[in-house]
Amino acid sequence: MTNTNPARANERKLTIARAMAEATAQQMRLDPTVFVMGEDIGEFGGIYGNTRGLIAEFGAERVRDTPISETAFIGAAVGAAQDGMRPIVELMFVDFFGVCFDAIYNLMAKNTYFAGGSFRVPMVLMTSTGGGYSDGGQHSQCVYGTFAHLPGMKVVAPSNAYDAKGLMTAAIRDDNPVVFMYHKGLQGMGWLGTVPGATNHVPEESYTVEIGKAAIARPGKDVTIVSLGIGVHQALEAAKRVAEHGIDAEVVDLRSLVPLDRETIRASVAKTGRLIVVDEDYHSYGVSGEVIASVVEHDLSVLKAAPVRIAYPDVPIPFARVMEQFCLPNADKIVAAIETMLGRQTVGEPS
Amino acid sequence: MTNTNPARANERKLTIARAMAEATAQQMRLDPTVFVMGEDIGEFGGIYGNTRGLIAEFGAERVRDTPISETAFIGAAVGAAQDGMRPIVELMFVDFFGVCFDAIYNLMAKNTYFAGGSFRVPMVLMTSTGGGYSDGGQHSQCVYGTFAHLPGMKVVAPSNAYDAKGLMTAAIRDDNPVVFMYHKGLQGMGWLGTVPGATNHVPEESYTVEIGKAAIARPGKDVTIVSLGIGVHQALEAAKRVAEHGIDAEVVDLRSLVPLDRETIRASVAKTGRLIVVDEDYHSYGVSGEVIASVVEHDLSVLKAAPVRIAYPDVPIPFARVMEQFCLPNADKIVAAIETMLGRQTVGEPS
Amino acid sequence: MTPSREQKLWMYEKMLVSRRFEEAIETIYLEGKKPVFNMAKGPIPGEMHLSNGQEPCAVGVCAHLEPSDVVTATHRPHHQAIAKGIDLKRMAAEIFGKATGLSGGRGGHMHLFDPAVNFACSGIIAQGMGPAVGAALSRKMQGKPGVAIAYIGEGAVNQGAFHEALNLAAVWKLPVVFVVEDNAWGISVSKAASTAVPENHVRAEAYGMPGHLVRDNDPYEIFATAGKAIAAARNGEGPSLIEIETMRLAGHFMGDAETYRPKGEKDGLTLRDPISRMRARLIADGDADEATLDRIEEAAQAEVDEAIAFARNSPDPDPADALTSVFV
Amino acid sequence: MTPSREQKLWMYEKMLVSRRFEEAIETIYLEGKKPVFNMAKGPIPGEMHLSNGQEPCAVGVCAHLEPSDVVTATHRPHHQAIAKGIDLKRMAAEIFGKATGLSGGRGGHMHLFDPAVNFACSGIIAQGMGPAVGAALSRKMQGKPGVAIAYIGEGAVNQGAFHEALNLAAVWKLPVVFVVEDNAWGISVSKAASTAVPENHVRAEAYGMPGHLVRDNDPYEIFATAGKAIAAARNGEGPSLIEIETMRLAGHFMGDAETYRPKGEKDGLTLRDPISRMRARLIADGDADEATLDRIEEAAQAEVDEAIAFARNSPDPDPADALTSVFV
Ligand SMILES: Cc1ncc(C[n+]2csc(CCOP(=O)(O)OP(=O)(O)O)c2C)c(N)n1
Ligand SMILES: Cc1ncc(C[n+]2csc(CCOP(=O)(O)OP(=O)(O)O)c2C)c(N)n1
Ligand SMILES: [Mg+2]
Ligand SMILES: [Mg+2]
Repeated sequence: MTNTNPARANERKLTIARAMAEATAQQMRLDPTVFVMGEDIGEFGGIYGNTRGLIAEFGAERVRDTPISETAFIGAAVGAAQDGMRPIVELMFVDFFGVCFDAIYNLMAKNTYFAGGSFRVPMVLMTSTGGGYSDGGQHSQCVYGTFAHLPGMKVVAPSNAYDAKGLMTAAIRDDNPVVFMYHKGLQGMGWLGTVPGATNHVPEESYTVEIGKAAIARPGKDVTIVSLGIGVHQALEAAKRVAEHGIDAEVVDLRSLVPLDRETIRASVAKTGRLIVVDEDYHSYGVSGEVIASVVEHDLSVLKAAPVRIAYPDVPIPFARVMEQFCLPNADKIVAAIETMLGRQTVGEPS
Repeated sequence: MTNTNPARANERKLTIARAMAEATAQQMRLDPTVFVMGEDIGEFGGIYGNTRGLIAEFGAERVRDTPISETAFIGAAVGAAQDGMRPIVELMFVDFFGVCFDAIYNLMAKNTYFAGGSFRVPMVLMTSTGGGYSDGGQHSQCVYGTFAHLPGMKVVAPSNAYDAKGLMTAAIRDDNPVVFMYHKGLQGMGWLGTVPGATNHVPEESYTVEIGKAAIARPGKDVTIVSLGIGVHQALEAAKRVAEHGIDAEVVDLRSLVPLDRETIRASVAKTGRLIVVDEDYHSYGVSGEVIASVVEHDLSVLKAAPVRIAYPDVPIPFARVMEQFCLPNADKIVAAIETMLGRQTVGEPS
Repeated sequence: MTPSREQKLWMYEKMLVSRRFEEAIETIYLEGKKPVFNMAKGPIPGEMHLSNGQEPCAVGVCAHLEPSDVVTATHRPHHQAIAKGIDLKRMAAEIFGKATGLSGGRGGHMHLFDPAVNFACSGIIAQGMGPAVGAALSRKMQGKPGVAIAYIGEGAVNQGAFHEALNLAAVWKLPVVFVVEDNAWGISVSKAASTAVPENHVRAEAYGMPGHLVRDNDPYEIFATAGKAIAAARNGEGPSLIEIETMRLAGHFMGDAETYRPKGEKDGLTLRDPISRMRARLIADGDADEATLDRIEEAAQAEVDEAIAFARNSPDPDPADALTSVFV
Repeated sequence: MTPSREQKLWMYEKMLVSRRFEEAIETIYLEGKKPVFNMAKGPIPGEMHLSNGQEPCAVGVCAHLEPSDVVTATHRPHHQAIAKGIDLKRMAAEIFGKATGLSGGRGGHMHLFDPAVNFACSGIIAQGMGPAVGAALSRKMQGKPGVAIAYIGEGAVNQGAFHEALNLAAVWKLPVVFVVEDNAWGISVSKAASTAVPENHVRAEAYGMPGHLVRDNDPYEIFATAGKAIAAARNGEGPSLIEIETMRLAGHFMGDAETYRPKGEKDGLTLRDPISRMRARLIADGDADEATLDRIEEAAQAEVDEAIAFARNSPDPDPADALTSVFV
């Protein structure tokens, strides 16, 4: 069953962390080949809470704490997947991908192709992304573009718990490797704070959200804001603010980077004629460039104004709060971009 | 001294491999802190010939064969660079970056920033790129976009020996880490075949080519073809072919991906009104998207037609010759794109 | 544990198939690459790593394996693939890049995959270590029988993946055996120049697992040692490391002039070619007479000829099929 | 090799500075994080890894070092930085993210860099291994004196970088000493659950280098063992590995509730707090009287207070300076 988030009177709100754990538990109950591996995902329940409760229900055989050996255990997940299991493996912070990327991009992502489809690699690599809480330059990155650039792995990045559960269920059931990138600022961990909109209604029963379909998080007609993960919430906030001044922004939540739903993006921009891309990943050679190019190579004539990107500048992520916040995308920057693009100005703000 | 390639009556032609070795030897003579490390770079002279002759002149202390431990020896290069040396380190095939990318993108590229500039990391990471000779999916990639996306390292990719020597000299003298990506199909190794245009006049004396400046490889007024490395030669070939039919293509050789010379690209497109990007790296989230976005975000009005990219499709690289050649960019594809874009057609070719 | 006469003849036959196969590949590889050697040309383009000399490592270990057991092999995989029982025709076709190849030409000689015999390999050194551990984990978790073998070169042992995988396998006590083929060279770099210990089997102690050394490329000793290690793995006693002193009779890849090798080294090796040594030994031990061995030779050659003919006569893939099989 | 009285007092003093510093940081870290703990808030946001209990590992080793020697430290670096002689005021300011910090606030507590004392660290476990080997190589090639020390946790030992770096250092016989701080935990995963051998010092044999174990967090034993290893390195005898049994008195990071730790484990540890033990021992051995130690305590506290005040009173960086120092 593929679903879109229904508005419900009687809401059952979950955090993304709990939604991920629920999807995992449901699939583990259904399918004995599903298991979880990673650092501190057992007793600890995952640094970002997404495996909480699993070890109590499924035991340490199926919820395995690993040594700090990412190359070995991600490689092992590939070997297990090829042998009939469906591993879910965690890379604690995406920033750590450098120690194990061969096992990811060159092994997990390619073996199916190298084998001409005769081997399948049904696994989920889940990993936390994002900054904003001053964790420094090796614990705050998104590197969405890095994962999305290299062929053979699907890449999803939910902005809310409903999508997180549905995408996680879809990812576990997918016969291909799926990288599940969850943003720390949306997880709903008390100790990190959370964006309220990320914690939303999640049905108890199992459902999937199709991998490769973007969502219109807010319909509008004047400008399209394309984003993913936490950027969707910043875009929604900006849309709300400019709405007070008569600007009607459409917000596209990509949800998946691979496959990329170019049709939805193009249709939205064809309607609004304006495009802003918001991306917490580095500016150059990443998501923002790809989205813009995907629109203009298809049809240049739809655009009424030059597209704009609001992305992380091409610098390592600084620790100091004032510096980091200066670099991060936020609603203010989006509002300013919309104002400039539409040649209007929010009442009461300086030019 | 910064130079641009002079046309000379009395040409001293070198392959890129020899040009790289010559630049390295010259800097090693001048500066005792320069040394070379990598797999098979000693007696063997580098799989792609770029360290040939060095061990004979400088000995095994300064031209060090390493164990197959990329994480350790690239990390060691960073430590040595911070301690006053200027290492040149080789990653034999760029495809292997996955086993050691932490030492590259998270250490080499960031320590200067993390140290607020108080440590410098003057090192060159040289690595071979590219396919076309059926070396399979783990020995044929470019991954330009992957390196260019992550901040803190300069990235260069020469298309000819003159630039290779000048960029190598500049890279060795640079106080920042520089990734030097050389395309195997241009190296001038007999056993690989080579694109003839890559082997060109190289002055004996030392000179630099500025990192971050693109070159106009061929001036033209009807369409801009932006490329790098081997793609430049394909673009030049295509330009020659369409010239016979009255189309005047300008070819921009990026030479550097970081810094990216957006001014030169924009000026060219402002002149021609049309943009084709040719890139042997994967299509999505890479170089081609970045170049297109850089143009349109700056000024949408310069384009008379939707920009086009000719890049490697988003699939792992197949071994079989017919499949690989089907995927690779080439002059035919560029000619076809030009024809379509300009609404004209080369005489005698089918539509 | 000594091999039975039948096992010896099986080992000899598989060694021969591997050798004959590579001799055929060697010849065909050079077609179209003369007078100027250009890797991109000919019926078999790309890199070519021959395993001539290393056949004992393949057969001595694989003699103990079922099709359901798992092998992850290296960039030099032909002997290992053949001993594991891979479909030789489809393997040959893959090496030729044909539509009938194991993966329809997508892989090539460093990427041979055959699910029927649970065989995989890779072009990145030590990349098979993690997957072998994972396959062993899968068997343990599913309660299915089976061991996993990870082959690795002595040069690759210095790669981080080796360390991580051995530790993980030992911590989880998994049915996996790590087999180091020590041919003394990693391309042009000698073991002495790259490895801090003279022998790699001692590294097993760092993981609390048994480490074994087999000297002199001896197929029977390999058989005996592998037999013990594999039996232990099947019995739930956990992983082991086996180091085998073997030899690289050819260059690292075809086209390698090997100027870095000390003069005379290869002459010595050729005298100890494991194929002729085994033949002599079978006769000396009374395990077979010349006629029997000639028949095995003929059968091996016929099998190879058939595979090569199959590959030659197979069609190229549809170029556009390059875009398929990325996702299943 | 036993420390002189002066060395003992130096060690005690540095241990105290480290402890007092972290106590101050601990308090300030929680400012703005109550009643709801939110890592993003307060004067010191982000993760905070305290080294309480591990001070002997820092001082016993660094007592042998000059400013020109190199240390690469871990994600838990305060004690190591202080023992190496880092500028405490600028270190404090860096941890507060101030303009006067070692890197003007770009690094934070996991990225402390001070070229004056050749100190670096990182947030990726085992990332300092390669750089320490490289610094040692640099000294050897330049003919300049100096050793490099790479600190690493017992959990990080299972990372590939450890293996590669030890092998490389041994092959090239470089003046580097690898120091494993075994606090028994890698976040919530115990050494027993992650490491195939009970003690990591035995892994030195895999690289033909000496491996030493110091039990019970004993500063004098650490001093003695490090002294030998560092002297050997300085004498051109190559690298060594030292494993130290130490203890993590706090959670992995601040905010860690440590529910995974067995009941009572921490009570036992607190009784063996190295600071109070060393104080008692100095007095018992007649190396110092109460008054002397009180004076040291006061001096340590004063140094810490001054550093914290400096950090507090320093200005925030200009936000736009985030864009500088990428390239020099
Ligand atoms: C990570 C990685 N680094 C380097 C290479 C290039 N390379 C291929 S084979 C080889 C030598 C391997 O030596 P060894 O492990 O002894 O195997 P052998 O070739 O001798 O069979 C090297 C360096 C690679 N494929 N992967
Ligand atoms: C490559 C990598 N993997 C995982 C982490 C997350 N991490 C940070 S500290 C830590 C535990 C390290 O344990 P240990 O080495 O024993 O050091 P300790 O924290 O006990 O000082 C982990 C898993 C990391 N920083 N880098
Ligand atoms: Mg070898
Ligand atoms: Mg620890």
